[in-house]
Amino acid sequence: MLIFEKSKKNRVNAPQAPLSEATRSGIPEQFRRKQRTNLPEVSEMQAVRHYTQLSQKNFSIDTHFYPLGSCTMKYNPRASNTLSMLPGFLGRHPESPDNLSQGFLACMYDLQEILKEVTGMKAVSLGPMAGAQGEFAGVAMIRAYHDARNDDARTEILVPDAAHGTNPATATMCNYKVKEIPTNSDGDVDIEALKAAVGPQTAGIMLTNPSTLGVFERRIKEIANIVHKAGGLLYYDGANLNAILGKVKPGDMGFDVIHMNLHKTFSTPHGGGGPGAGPVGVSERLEPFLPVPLVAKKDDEYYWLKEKDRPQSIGRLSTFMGNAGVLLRAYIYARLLGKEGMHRVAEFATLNANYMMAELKKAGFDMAYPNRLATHEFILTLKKQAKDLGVNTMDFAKRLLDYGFHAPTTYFPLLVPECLLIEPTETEALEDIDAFIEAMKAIQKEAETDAEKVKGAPYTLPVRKLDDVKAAKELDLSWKPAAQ
Amino acid sequence: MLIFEKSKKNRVNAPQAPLSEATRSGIPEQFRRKQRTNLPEVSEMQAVRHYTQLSQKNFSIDTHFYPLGSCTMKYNPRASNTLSMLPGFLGRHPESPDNLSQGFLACMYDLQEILKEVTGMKAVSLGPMAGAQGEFAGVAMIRAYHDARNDDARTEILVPDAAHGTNPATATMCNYKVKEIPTNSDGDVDIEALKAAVGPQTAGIMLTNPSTLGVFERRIKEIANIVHKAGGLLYYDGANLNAILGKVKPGDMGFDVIHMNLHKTFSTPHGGGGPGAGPVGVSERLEPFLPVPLVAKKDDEYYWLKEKDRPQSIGRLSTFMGNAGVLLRAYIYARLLGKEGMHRVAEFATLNANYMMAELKKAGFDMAYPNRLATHEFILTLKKQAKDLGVNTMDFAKRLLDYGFHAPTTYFPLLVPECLLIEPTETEALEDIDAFIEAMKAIQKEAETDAEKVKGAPYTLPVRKLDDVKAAKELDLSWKPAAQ
Amino acid sequence: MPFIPHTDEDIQKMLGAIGVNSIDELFAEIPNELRSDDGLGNVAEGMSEMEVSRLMKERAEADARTLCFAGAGAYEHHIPAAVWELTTRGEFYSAYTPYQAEASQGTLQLLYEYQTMMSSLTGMDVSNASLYDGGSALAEAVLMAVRANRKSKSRRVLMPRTVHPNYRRVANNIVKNQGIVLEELDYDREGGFIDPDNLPKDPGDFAALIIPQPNFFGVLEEVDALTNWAHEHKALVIAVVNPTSLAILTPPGEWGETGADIACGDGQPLGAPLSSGGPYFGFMCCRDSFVRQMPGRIIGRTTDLDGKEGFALTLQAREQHIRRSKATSNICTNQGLLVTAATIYMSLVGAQGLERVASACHENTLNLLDALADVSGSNKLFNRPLFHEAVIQLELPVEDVMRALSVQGIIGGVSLADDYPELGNAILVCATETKTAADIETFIAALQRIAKRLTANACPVQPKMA
Amino acid sequence: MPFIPHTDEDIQKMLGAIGVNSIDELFAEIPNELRSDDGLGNVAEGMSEMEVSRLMKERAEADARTLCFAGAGAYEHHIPAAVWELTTRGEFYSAYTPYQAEASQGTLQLLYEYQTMMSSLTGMDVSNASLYDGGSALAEAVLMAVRANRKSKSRRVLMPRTVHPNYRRVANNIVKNQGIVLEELDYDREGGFIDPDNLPKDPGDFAALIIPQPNFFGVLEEVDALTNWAHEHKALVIAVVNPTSLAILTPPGEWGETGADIACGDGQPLGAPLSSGGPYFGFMCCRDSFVRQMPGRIIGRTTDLDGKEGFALTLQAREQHIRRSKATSNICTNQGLLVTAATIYMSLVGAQGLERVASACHENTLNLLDALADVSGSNKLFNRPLFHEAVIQLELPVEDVMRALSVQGIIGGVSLADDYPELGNAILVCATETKTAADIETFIAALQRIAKRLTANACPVQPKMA
Ligand SMILES: Cc1ncc(COP(=O)(O)O)c(C=O)c1O
Ligand SMILES: Cc1ncc(COP(=O)(O)O)c(C=O)c1O
Repeated sequence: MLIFEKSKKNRVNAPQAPLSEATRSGIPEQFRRKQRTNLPEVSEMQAVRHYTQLSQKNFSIDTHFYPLGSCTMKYNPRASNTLSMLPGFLGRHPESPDNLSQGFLACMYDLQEILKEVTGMKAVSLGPMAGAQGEFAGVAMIRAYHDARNDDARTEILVPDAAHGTNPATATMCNYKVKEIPTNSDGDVDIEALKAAVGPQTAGIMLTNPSTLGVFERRIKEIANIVHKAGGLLYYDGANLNAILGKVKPGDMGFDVIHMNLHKTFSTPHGGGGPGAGPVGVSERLEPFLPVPLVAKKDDEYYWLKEKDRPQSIGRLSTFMGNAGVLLRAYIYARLLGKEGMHRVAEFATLNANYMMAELKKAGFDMAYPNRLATHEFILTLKKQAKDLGVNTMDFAKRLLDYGFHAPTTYFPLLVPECLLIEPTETEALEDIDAFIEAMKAIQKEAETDAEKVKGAPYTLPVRKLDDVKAAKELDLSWKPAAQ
Repeated sequence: MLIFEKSKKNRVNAPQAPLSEATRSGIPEQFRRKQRTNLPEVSEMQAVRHYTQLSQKNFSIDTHFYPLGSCTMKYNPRASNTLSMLPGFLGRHPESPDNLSQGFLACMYDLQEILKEVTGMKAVSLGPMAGAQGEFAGVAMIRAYHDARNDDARTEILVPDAAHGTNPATATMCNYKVKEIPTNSDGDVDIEALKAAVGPQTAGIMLTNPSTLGVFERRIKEIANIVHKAGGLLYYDGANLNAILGKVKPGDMGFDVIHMNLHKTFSTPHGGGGPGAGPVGVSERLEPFLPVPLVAKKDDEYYWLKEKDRPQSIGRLSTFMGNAGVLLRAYIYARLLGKEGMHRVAEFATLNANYMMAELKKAGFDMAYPNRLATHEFILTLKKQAKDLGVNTMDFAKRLLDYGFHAPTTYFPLLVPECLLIEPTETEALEDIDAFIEAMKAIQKEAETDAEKVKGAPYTLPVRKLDDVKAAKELDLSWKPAAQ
Repeated sequence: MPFIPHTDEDIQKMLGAIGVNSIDELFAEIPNELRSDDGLGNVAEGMSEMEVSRLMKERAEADARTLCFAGAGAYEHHIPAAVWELTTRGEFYSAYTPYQAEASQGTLQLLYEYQTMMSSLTGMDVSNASLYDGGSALAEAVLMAVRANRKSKSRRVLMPRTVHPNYRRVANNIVKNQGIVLEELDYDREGGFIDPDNLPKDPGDFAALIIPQPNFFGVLEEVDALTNWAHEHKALVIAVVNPTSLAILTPPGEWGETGADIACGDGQPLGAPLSSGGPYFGFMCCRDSFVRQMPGRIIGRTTDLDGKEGFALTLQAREQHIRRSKATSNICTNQGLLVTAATIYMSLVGAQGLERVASACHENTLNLLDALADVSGSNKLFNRPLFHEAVIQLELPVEDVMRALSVQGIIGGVSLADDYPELGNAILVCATETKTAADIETFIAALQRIAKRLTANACPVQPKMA
Repeated sequence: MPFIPHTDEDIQKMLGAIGVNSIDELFAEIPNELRSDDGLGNVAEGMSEMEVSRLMKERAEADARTLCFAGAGAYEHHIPAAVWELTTRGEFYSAYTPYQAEASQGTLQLLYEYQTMMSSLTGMDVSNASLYDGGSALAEAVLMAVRANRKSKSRRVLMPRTVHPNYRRVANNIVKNQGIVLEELDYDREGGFIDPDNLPKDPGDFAALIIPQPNFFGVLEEVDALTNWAHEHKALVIAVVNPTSLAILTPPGEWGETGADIACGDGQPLGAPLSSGGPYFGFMCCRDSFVRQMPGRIIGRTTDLDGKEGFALTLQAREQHIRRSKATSNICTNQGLLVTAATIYMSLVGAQGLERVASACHENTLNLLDALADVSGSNKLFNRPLFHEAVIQLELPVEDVMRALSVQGIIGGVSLADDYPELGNAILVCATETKTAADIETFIAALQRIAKRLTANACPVQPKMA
C-alpha cells in the first residue's frame, strides 16, 4: 500500500511544522500556488510504521550477505554514521567562514593526505560526488591538459571492452569519441590491438586495474608506456581499490589520474543507491587542473582553495563541497583501519574471493578465467547451465534470493556470457561464504532435477519475479489520485 | 541461530575495546578469573546482522497495531528518543554537582509540576522505576503514615478482585494481608461487600479507576468516604491514566496516593519489557513520606532534596534517580502535547475504544459489560465461542497475529472468563481499527467453518505455537557450549 | 582484526583449499616492482572506536554553536527526529542500488512515492530518482534540453545572472565540454530580476531558457512572462526551484501558458541537514514526452508473476550501463539515502505542514528585514516581492563585518562581493523557521555594536572616550 | 492534531456508529462534580517539535562538557556506536513485554542470549531477564535469600559497610517492611575490607551474607574466605559485583568451596550511558536449585508445533500476574531495553574485548593514583589490592575542593564525607578507559591550583603578593 493510500484530507501531523499559521505574507496572489500538493496527510505514527515496514522489505549488508561484484558491499561501520552525524558537523553551513570551520577542514585535509598516500598520486580533490563524477573530473582534466598545450588533435578516449558503462559515458560527456579495445582470452588488454589503436588522436585511456573481469592487468607498465609514448594520458578507474589497498599504488603503475569510490573501498554506505564520493587524485602534470574546492593548511590553520586561487582548475562540479558527510564517513573509517588495517582489507578481500572461486570450481562451476588468480572478485559463467538445462544466470540469481543471499552482479561485464561477478569482500566470515557455496550447489542440483522451480524463483520475497517489460511499456511512474 | 553459534574462538572485534593490552595489573593471581567467559566472539558486522535480523522478528508499535489492554501501546514520538539522548543528558553522571546539572534538574522539576497538575495531588516524586515500584512506594507511604501515628492495628489492604497482580503482590511486599473485594455485575466495586470488609484493621484500599474492567468506577466518592471513615487511605493505581487525562483528577476523587505509569500514558517506549517510570503523587498528609530524591527550586536555581532534607521520607528506592532517561522522554512528550493535547489524549482514546466496542458488538461479539461505556479500553468475552465452537481466546489471539495484529490482552482480568481486554489508544487511525474489526469478523467466520485452522494458528510468524509446558518442565534457560 | 572475522584456523583452511601457502601468494600476478607493501608510511596507525570518537567529537565541537543567517542554496530547517532515525535503519542505509528488484521493494516503493511527491510539488508529469545536487542537476537539465529540443539545434542556452553563481559555474564546467554555451542574461538593478520587458527582441536561435524561482536574491521572477517568451521562441524552459517554496508558489508545471518543460533544483531543504554542503540531492522533473531524455534512474510500478503490484527500475536503456557511450548521462550512483530522508520528511510534514514551513520561513525573513531596517547603514536592495531570502547593502566593508560577526559565532549571511561586485557591500540574508525573535535580536545587536566599532575605528580622529 | 490521526469526518462517523452526539457524552459515567475539564491550567500549551528540540538542546548543553572522575556505581565507558543504533530500532524500542511469544521471538531470543551471557560472566547457573537497578536488585536478592534458605529461618542478613551506601539504603527501605534486618559489618580501617579474621566467632543464626566485589571503595574482598565462612554458618552468600570486573576477576560462582548462591549488581557498565543514574538495569543470577525463588522474568528455550526451536517466558507461576499476593516479587515491567543494549554491547566487545576494557580501566585508575601521589595533601587510603576505583584522603575540606573543581567542569570524584565521616576528607575516584593521560593531567593541574589557592586563603596572614 502506498503512503498516499494511507493519506486522508486534512490530517495534520501538527508537531512537525510550526503550530500556527504565519500571519504575514507579502507574496502577491499571482505568484501563489492555487492547489495544494498531493503530499501525504498521515500521522507521525502512520509515517513511521509505513517506512519501517518498507525498510524490512530490503536486503542489505546489515541483514544479508551481498556479494555484488564491482560494488564492494562490505560492512559499513556504525561509528562512521554516528560520528559523521555529530551536531557540529550536521549544523555547519557550507558558507561558514574558515575560522568557524577548523574541525571540519582538518578532517578534509587529513583525508586528502591519506588518499594521496593510498593512491600514490601527487594531489587529491575530494569534491566529486560519485565514481562517475570522479571520472568526469578526470577526463575533463585530461581535456584541460591537452587544451592547455594547444594539442587539439586528441579526440579519442580508449576504453577496454570490459569497462564499466560509466567509462564510455563519461568520455562522451567530455566530447571524446570512444574507441573500444578488446580483451584477450586471459582477461588482459589485447596489447597488439592497443598498439594499433593509439595515435596522435589519443587523448587517453581509461583502465580499471584490477579490471572488472576480476583479474590484475599484468602488463600495465607496458600499456602505460604505449599510451604515454603516443602522448595520451592514463586514467585509472579506482572504483575497485579494495583489492590493492596498500599493496600497489596506481601512481606507481604510471597513471596520471584516478578516481576512487569511497562508497566502496572506504566503506561508506550505499544508501539504496547513493550517496557516494568520488575523489580524484592526479600526478604532477595534472595538478593545476584539479577541481575546486581544495583544503590547504598553513601554520596549523586550514583554509579553502577556490576558483580564484586555482586559475587553471576545471572548476567546481558541485554547488558546495561535494558529499561532505560521505567524506567524513570515509575519513572515520580510514582512521579506524589505519595503515595496517588497509593492508588487511586487500589481503582478506583477496583471500575470500580466491577461496570462493576455488570451492566453486571444485563444485563444478565454470570460471571465466580459470587460470588466473582472483583479485577481490571473480567471474563465473553459467553458459553451460543455460544451454544444457535452460536455467540461466538470472534464474540462479533470483533463486539465490530465496536462499537468503543477495545475488552477485549479473550479466556484467558484458563480454562474458551468462556471467556472475562475485565479490565477497573481506568482512564476510568463512561460515557465510561456505553457506553461499552450499546454496550454489543446491541450486545447481535443483536446476538439474527441477529446472522449472529455479526458473519460477523467487518464492519467499515480498513479490515474485517482476515484469520488467510491462514496467517499461506501460509506464507508471507516479501515483495519481483517483478522480474525485 | 544463537549468537553463540556464530562465535569462533579468538575472533576479536578489535575497534570496540582498547587496541592494546593493559601493561599494569596489580591484581594478585588469587583474585583473577581462570577461564575466559563464553561471551560471543563475532565481528561487528556479525553482531549487527544478528540483532538486526532478530529485531525483525518482533511485532511492535512501529510496525503493528498493538491493542494490548491495560498496556496503552500508543505511538512513542521519535523526538522523545532523540532529544532524551542528547550528549549532555547521556553524559551526566548521577553524582554530578547541582551547578553542573541545572539543565537536567529543570526538566525534572517541570515534570514534577506537570504531574502534580495532571493528578491533582499535592506533591510528586519521580524516583520509582516502574508501576510496581510506584505501588510499593505508595503502600510503603501508607504504612509509614500509620506508623507515624502509632496506629499499628492496620494490617490489611483491600484490593478489588479485578486488580492487576502487582497490587496484591505489592501489599505483600509491604507486609500487609490482602483482602479481596468482589465486583458487581456492572463492573463496579460491590459497595456492600466493601462496607463489610473495612474496619480498624484496614490500612487502605488499592483501586484503579477506570478499572481494569475498562469502566469508570462511578461511586468512587462513596468508596472514598467509606474507607476514609474507617481510617484507611486510598491508593490509586494510575497505570491507566490515559482515559482521564485532563478529564478528572485522582486528587479530586479523594485519593491519598497515586502512581503513574509514564511508559503508558506519557508514551515512553516499552522497550520489549521496560524500562518504565512510576512516579508517585500524594495528598498533603502523605507528603513528608515521599521517596527521595526530589527536585526543588529557589531563586531560579534547582537543587536536590535527599535523605537529610526529608527525615520522614520512606527513603530512596533506586541507587540514584530512578529511570532518569525515561523521565526525560515523558517530559518531552508532555511539552509536545501541552494541556490541550492531554485532553485530546483522553478524548480520542475513549472515542476509539467506544467505536471499536460498538462495531464489535454489532458484529455479534459479546461484551463483558455491555451496558457500560468503554473508557480507553473494554472487555470482550469469547465464552460462547469457546463453548460452542471449541475455539478459545488464545486461539483467537494467535490467529490475529496471522492477520497482522498484535493480540489484545488475554485472560486478564481474571474474573471475566475467556476475555480479551482491548485498548486501541488514541494514536490509531480509523482505518486500522476497522481493519482489526474485519479481522475479528473473519476469524469468527473461520471458527464457525474451520475451527482447526484457527486452533493451529499462527502460521505466518517465525515460529508456530510454542510449547509452554515443555518450556517450564524441561528448563533450558541458557545455552551451553558443546562439550569439547 | 577490525571488521575482519577470520581466525587463524579459518585462514589456514582457506589457504589450503586454494592451494597456496600464504595470502601473499595471492598477489603473485602483481609485478614485483609495483608492489608497495610498506608503502603507507604517511597513514597513521589504526585507532579504536573510542579514540576516533574522541577525535571527531573534538572536531565537531570546534565548529558547533553558530547562529546562522546564511541561506544561498543551503537552508537550515527543522528536521523531524523520525526522519534520520528511519533513514539510517540498516535496511535503507546499507543496501545497494535496487538491482534485484524483488529484494529491494522497500527502497523501490519509497522511490516511486518520492517520484510522485516531486511530480506533485513541481506540477510536472514525471520525476527521476535523483541526481547529485542542485548545481549538477542544472547541468544535466541543460544537456537534456539541448538533446530534447526538437525545434532547435542550437547549443545556446540563456542563463540569467539571477541564478545561483555556483550553479552557473557547475553547469558551465560540465556542459562546456560538449560545446554548449551558457549565455548570461543580466538582471534589472532595481528589481533584482529578469525584466521581461527588457528581454532581447530578437534573441536568435536558442535551445532553452533557465528560470530560477525564487532567484538567488530571493526575488520572485515573472515566471509566466518568461516562460511564454521562451516558448514563443521555440526554446524549452528549465525551472530551477526551491522545493519548500513550491508549497506556496506556483509550480513550474503551471508557469505561463503551457508550463515549464524541465524542473530541477536541490532537494536539501527536504530533510537534509546543512552538513557542509552535502550530501544533498538534485531533483529533476519533466514532461511525459521528455522522459526518455531524462538522466538518472527511474522507478516504475509493475506486477509480478502472480499479478501482484511491485516496483522496479525502468527505462534503463537510457542509462550508461546499457547504452554506454550513448547514454543520457554517465550518472550511476545517485543520492538515494537523501531521497529516502526527503520522502520521509515530506510524509511527516505533509501537504499542510510544508506550507507552514514555507510561510514561517518567509515570515521570519520579513521579520529580519524589519529589524535590519532599523540598523543604520544597512539597506534592503530590490523592490520586488521575495521569498525567504533578501539582499542587504551595508555601508561598511562586507568582509570586515562578516569577520567581526564570525568571532561572535554569527554567520551574518553570504557576501556577494565576489559574484556581484556591482552591488557594493552586499550580503544575502535568510532566516528560516528555525530562527527565533531572540536570535534575530542577537544578530541585530551584534551588527549594531560592530557597526559602531568599525565606524569608530575608521574615524580619522579617534574619539577621546571609549 | 499531535499524534492523533482523526479527521473531522472520522470523528463524525465514529460518533454515529457509537450512537452519541459528541465525544463528551462518552465521559457521561464520570460524576459531574469530579470533572475537571479546564483543570490543567498550570500545564503550558503544546509546542512544536522544533520548539521542544530547542529547549532540550539548551538544557542538555547546560550540563555538557564535564570531565568526570566519579564512579561510585556509575561508570563512563565507551559504548560502541552500533549498540544504541540497534537498540533504538523501533522493533526493539516500541515492543511490549513478549506476552505473545510467537510475535516476539526477536526480544525473546535476545533475552535468552542475555541470560547465557550473564550466567557465563557470573559463573552462576541461571540468570533472570533483569530487575530495575543494582540497589533494588540487592533488595530482591535479600528477600530471595531469606525465602530460599531452607536451613535458616532467620530474618537477619549481614551487610558489610563496604557495600555501596545507596545500595544499603535501597535494600533496607525495601526489605524492612517485611521485618528483615540488615546488620552492618564494619570494615577494617587499614585495608578498607571485611577482614575474615575479624568476623564474629559466634554470629548467631543469619540467613545470608552479602559480599561486594570489588567493594564500594574499589578494594578487593577476601571473597573465598567470606563465602566459606557464611556457608559454614548455613547462611547463603549474595554476591554484589560489577559486571565489567568479572571479565578478569573470579566469578561469584567460583568463590570459596562451592560458590556464591546469588549474584546481583547493576548492569550499567554494559552499554548503558551514565544518563543521570538511569535507566540502568539490575541483574540477578543464582544456582539452579533456587530458580523458582528468583524474582523477575525468565526466558526458556522450547519448541513449536512443528518441533522448531523457539523462546518463551517461562516459570511464570512465580510472578505477580499469576501468583498475585504470593508472588516472589511485585516486579512486572523491568529494564528490557537496557538488557537489549547490554546484550549487543557484550556481543560487540566479546570475551576478549571485555577483558581489555576491564584491564584498561584498572590501569587508568592506577595511572590516576600515581599522579595523585604527587599532589601534596592527597593521600591514598587502604593498602589492599583494588579494581578500578580508590579512596583518596585530602588535607583540605572536600566540599570546597569539589566545588572549586566543578566550576572548571571537573567532577573530581564522589565525596565520602556523609557516608564515611570516619575517613575524614575522603573522595572516591575512578578513571575508566575513557580517560586519557591529558585528562588526568588536567585534573591534577586543577587540583594543584585549587590546593594552592585554598591553602593560601585559609592562611591567617594573607601573603602580600598573589
Ligand atoms: C568499475 C566501476 N567504475 C565506475 C563506477 C561508477 O561509480 P559510481 O556508481 O559511484 O558513479 C562503478 C560503480 O558502479 C564501477 O564498478
Ligand atoms: C493496572 C496496572 N497496574 C500496575 C501495572 C504495573 O506497572 P509496571 O508494569 O510498570 O510495573 C500495570 C502494568 O502492567 C497495570 O496495567
